[in-house]
Amino acid sequence: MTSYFSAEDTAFRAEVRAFIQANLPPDLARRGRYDYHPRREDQARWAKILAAKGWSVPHFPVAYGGTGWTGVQRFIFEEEMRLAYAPTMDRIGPELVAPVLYTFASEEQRQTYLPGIRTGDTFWAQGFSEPGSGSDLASLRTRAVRDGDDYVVTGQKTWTTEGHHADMIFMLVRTDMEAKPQAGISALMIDLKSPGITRRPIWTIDEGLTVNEFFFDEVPVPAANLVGQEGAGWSYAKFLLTNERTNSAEVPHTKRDIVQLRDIARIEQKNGRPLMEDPSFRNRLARIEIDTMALETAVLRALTSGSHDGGSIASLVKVRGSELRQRVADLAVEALGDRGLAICLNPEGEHRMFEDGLTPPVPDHGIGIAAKAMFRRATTIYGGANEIQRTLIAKTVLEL
Amino acid sequence: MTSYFSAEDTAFRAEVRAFIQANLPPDLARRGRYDYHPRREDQARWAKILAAKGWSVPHFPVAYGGTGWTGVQRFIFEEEMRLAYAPTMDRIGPELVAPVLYTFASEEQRQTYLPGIRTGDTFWAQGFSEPGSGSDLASLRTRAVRDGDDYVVTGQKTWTTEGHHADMIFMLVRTDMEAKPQAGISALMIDLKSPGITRRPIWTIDEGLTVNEFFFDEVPVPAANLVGQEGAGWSYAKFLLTNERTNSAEVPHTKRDIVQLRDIARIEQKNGRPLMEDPSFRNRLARIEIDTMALETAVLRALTSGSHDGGSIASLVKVRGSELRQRVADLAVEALGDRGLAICLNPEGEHRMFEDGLTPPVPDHGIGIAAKAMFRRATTIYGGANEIQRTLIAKTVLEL
Amino acid sequence: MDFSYTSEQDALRDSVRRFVEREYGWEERFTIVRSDGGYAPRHWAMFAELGWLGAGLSEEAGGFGGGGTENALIAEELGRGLVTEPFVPHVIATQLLAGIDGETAADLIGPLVMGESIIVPVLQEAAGRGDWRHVDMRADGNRLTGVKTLVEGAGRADNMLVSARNGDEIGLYLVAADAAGVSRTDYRTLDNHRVSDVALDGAEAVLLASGAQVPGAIDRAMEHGLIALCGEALGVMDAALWATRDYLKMRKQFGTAIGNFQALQHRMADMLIEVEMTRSLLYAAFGAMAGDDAQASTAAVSAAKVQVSTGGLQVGAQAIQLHGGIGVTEELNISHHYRRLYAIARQFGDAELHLARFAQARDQN
Amino acid sequence: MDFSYTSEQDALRDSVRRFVEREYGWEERFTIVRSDGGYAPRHWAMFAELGWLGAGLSEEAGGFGGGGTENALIAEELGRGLVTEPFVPHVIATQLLAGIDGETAADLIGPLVMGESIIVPVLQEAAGRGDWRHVDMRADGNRLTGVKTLVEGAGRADNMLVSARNGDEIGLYLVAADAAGVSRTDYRTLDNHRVSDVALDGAEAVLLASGAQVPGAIDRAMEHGLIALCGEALGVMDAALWATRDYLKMRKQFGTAIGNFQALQHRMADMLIEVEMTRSLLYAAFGAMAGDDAQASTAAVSAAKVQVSTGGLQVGAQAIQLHGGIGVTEELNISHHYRRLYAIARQFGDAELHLARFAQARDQN
Repeated sequence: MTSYFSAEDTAFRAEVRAFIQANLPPDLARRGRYDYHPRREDQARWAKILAAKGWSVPHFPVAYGGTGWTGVQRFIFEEEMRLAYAPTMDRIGPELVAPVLYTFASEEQRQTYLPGIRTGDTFWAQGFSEPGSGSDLASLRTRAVRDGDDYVVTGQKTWTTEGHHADMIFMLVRTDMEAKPQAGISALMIDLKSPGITRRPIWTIDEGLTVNEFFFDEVPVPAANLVGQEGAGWSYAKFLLTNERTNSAEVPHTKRDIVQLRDIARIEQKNGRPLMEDPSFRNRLARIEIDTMALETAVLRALTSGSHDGGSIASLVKVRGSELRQRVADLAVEALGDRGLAICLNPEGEHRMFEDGLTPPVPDHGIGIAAKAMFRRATTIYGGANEIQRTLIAKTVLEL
Repeated sequence: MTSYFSAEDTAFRAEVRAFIQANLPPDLARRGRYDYHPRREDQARWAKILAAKGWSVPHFPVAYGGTGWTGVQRFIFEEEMRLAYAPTMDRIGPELVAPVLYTFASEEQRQTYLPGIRTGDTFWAQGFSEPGSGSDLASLRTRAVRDGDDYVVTGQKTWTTEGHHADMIFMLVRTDMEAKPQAGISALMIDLKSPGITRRPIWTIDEGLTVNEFFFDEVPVPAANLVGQEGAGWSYAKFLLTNERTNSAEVPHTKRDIVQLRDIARIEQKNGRPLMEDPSFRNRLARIEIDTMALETAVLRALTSGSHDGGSIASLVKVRGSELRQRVADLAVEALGDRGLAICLNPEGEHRMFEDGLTPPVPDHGIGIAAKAMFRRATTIYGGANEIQRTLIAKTVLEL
Repeated sequence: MDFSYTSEQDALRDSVRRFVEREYGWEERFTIVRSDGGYAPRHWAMFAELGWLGAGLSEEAGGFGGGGTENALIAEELGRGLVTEPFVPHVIATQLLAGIDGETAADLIGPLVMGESIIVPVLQEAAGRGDWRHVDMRADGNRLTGVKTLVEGAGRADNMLVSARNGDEIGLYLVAADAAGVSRTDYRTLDNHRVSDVALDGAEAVLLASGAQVPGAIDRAMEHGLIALCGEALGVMDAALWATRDYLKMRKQFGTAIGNFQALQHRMADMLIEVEMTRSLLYAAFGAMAGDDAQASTAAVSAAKVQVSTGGLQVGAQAIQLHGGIGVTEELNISHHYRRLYAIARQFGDAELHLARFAQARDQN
Repeated sequence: MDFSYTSEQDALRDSVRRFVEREYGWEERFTIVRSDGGYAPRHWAMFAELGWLGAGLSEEAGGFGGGGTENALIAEELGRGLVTEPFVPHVIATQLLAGIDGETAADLIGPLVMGESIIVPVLQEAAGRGDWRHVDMRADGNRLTGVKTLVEGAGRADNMLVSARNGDEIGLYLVAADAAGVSRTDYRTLDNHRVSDVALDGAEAVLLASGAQVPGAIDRAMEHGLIALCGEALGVMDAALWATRDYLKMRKQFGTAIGNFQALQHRMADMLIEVEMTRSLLYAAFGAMAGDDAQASTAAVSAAKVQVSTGGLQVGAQAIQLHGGIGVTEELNISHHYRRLYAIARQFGDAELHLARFAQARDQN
């Protein structure tokens, strides 16, 4: 073990950076800077640009549009995207649903659904959680009853991330009420324009819209939309959730947050000097940078060592990564001083709970910072709460 | 609620301070400054001086030598003792065993044993823990078999605090092997000079002697030494342990540690200035002082509100108090800089594991500091580990 | 030593608690904070009528004879309901007027206590980052120029109490809210409080106090405000703690109430400890403020604020974490508890500022 | 990118591990640390024979071609056994000699690598509080006067590498251990390492290097020492973690293995995270040291030291806590793990010093 990034890696980074510089529309980068509730239209536009280059879904198998990059290359690609303030892309379709489809779905289903994800034409939601069944998925109650060529779906899903952008939803439903809790669960793909579906936005602590509640009232779903085997939905969900955890370290995003924070700290003043020179601030920033460096290396270790410890390292980096996302956001609020407390949403952002008509005296570099810090409370909850991850670490790695 | 200490309290404090100033022998105060493994002879000498004044066991019922002071007065008394570097007195006899005796023992037993505790003539140990049965006392196995006028005791006790100083031991033994685990336990007083008892010192992380292991091999104990009812030992133990927790906040001791730490920080230098002026050190010291102020007020609240929340507040202050004792000791090590790492025991102290013949270049104010910091790891373990206390808080106060 | 409340104080607490329980259900509060000004002016009139606006002010100053304890106790109960009425600024304004010499100041207090007039303290500037002792606002004769930040309640104030610098001296000035040269930028903080930046451009002012007394008077008034703020935080923390406790007993996962999980029980125990330590430091501050040692009082108030700034965030964040997803929604008070505690943690100086202030006072003690 | 060890590195690790397992049982180690010098000189000869003393030194400098990775790996395995041989000082001394120009320096390395001679670095002074860049030792021509602290291995050294100040310049000097004017005060640190204060009173010295190169050379050598020290810490942390895991599976209370208690499981998970983050930062430092960006290397080394200083204490303290009473006894390695981690946390600068050093390097990067 002697080196870190290879010469090939460095060349690859340069290629990616050049492409983004040449092709990222300035208005997307401007909105990307606020990093907050991206518009579907921005995500779709950028996906099309990337798709034209063949880069919109790097992790897909090559046959379905992937790039064949190594894990490290994908990491570099993601890092350059973040540093350039490209739109944060939809994750549900490409990163969560698509892997289930290209791993477990029929070839016909793959041909039907993967292209739309690749080009940014189709947005997906995932319908796992239900009221009363959060981390404990086995207790879900939404049921799908077979009726001829259809399943008829009735029930309720909640915490549906970006459901307001979605065309399709990948659902866990109970198809067998008699079987043991986990065995009776199947996976269905449902068109959200189907009759009998209503949506309720769930406004969150940041005054923004990320999650939704969906109500299904005898929604007919073609049986052809069953993914894989009836009753095997539980195993697909576990597969998907492991992917979610691995990505949730969010190192490139946190590194970009740090760049932004350093910019803020060079502008803001404390005791008549740049905040960046304040020893206490420096110490806390340094500690975040060090912890991010550690996390990055842990992720890169996982990406290069193959998947033998993918599951366990996933929990580990999820815990640490989600906590770091909170810390960096909180330190940005602090850096802003009095202005850190003002709620000031991205003027070009979407879906705000409430238009108060007020214009807070917040500088450009402070827009969205307070709201982001508030919403980051969710990072230690979603994707399997950190308590669940710690138990997983204890059971699987420590074998307690 | 308007005031803190009353005028009466202040007058009482002055009286105590004057008495200590006039009566504390200088050699005791000198050794007390190092606060570490006090000699039995020092404790006994000071107990006699206090006993002559009637102050050696303030918390006892007046009939048995107590002072009738309020809880706040006892707190003030303890604080003045610490600030004057009076020897840290033996706790086992006066504070743990004696209350059980004057609450549950027969009048004859009280008359036999309480005077020796009051005058410092008799030192006690307590024999609760056994190998394999620490916090889980109900599983203890040392047994006492009735044989005529005697019990015959066989088994093993461990973590016996200051057992090397003790004349008598207050023991939990199993007198009924058939009964449910808690119901078969009784409390015996055993003379440690009885045949069949051997002691093994357990050297600890500080290279000092605090705890011991005792082996009992068919030790005859007069049946008259049974305390209270046979089979009721469990309830006496619970009573005793609650007292232990309440005292374990150790606020007067921590306040004195802070005084000592401030002295160190005024002498030691960092970057050519007194450490006391270093902002980072100041912040950490201030935080410890604030937490101590909070703890002190919590203890005083408990002492004045009567016993209605005594049990629950005991766990709460035990957790916080034990953590503070560690933090203040660690900060003292840090204050000493390079000298903080040298093991340097009190040259007048007792019972060291090992004489290395070396004289570390540690200034007077650094003697014992490193060893103390090491031993303080035990504060969050003894007296019911903090994990046990947190569970107790959750169950009893939060009713979870 | 006596840590119990007097029967008058108990009655006062009951009165505030009943009011809050009646008027600050989730829906009612939502309506208020989403209203134009973000307040309920009718409630302020009620506060006056019930005597709360003078409860923490000495009789000599025109109040009803209480002090910091009464203010903190009122604020604690307001905190339970996340009430947005600017009670803490009112405490600062009245204490500040009471703390300086002069007839004008004394005359201004009566209408404030009766709720007939509103004066807000305008002391803080962006460059101070929460430290009210940083004053760049410039006084040129009786004309003030400069910008103050995070002024609560400015939108309905009749007058403002402004600190300004005249050479090396800090003076305290009265400025009419509608005076020429006064402009306001109104906005919301993340906890849905309405605040303003107040820019003065040669605005006409009346000098209320000057000289060496002013910084001390401002410090004392701010300490009263801080203790009320800490009381409010205690109310929010306590509400979050027990709401979380109730949720853990009710919410089931993996076939059992999640309150049975040991890791969550221990987390709750730590939250309880933070709440109790906050309460203890508040009591310690009451005691110190009742004494006549200014340094002890400074130390105790800053100690309480340090604890509120760290313990409040911890309790607020853990309350969300233990609730899971529902904790980050608008729809439950849990997220609002956190938002308020997050703002309080930084308001009038964060933990770092008050650690330094505590240490300084402690050195002189 | 490659995070796997080479087969040579794996073989080296196995060799050290086997040695430690064989020679450092609890009893054997106890005998060694209680012996007069606190070391086992026969082991040092073995280190030389097995090639460990040159494994982390380039071939040009007279070593066997490795670098920081090899040193850290050896130290990690030594850490598992709490080996007290002064390997880290040896790393600093050899790297320092390799890092300066001059034939004398080059000539000195050979015997060190062969274990035939011992030279210890004598760089640190009490006023520096762990910062080796603080040098008050005075050079007056070739005579040195001053006091150095916490010198490990001085008791058996033939020569000492001493930093001293000549006006504004720092020079590096060679002083014979038995030279006139050299006096030693030997003592133990709390982790049972033997150290000395070395007082020089006009002691005769040979100037090995002077001028601008010296501070940089010392920094680079100290970074090698720091990385070896961090490797050692990782070994101690890992040993403490897994020993605690085994204890939790074995120890029963309340009728069940205490490893089944959720609160303890979560504590263990946090300890594991600290261990893995330490390992990751060590790998990051290997990568940075192999590159040619001195600032990146400085930042990565200080990053690892910060993590070791905080994570090491956390893992060590929790290992004790989870063991309960037995954890604070002399009789189990758990208390010794903590003691070593406690010393390492402060050795060559504590977390605060290295946070500042990291931030400074980061600013220039």
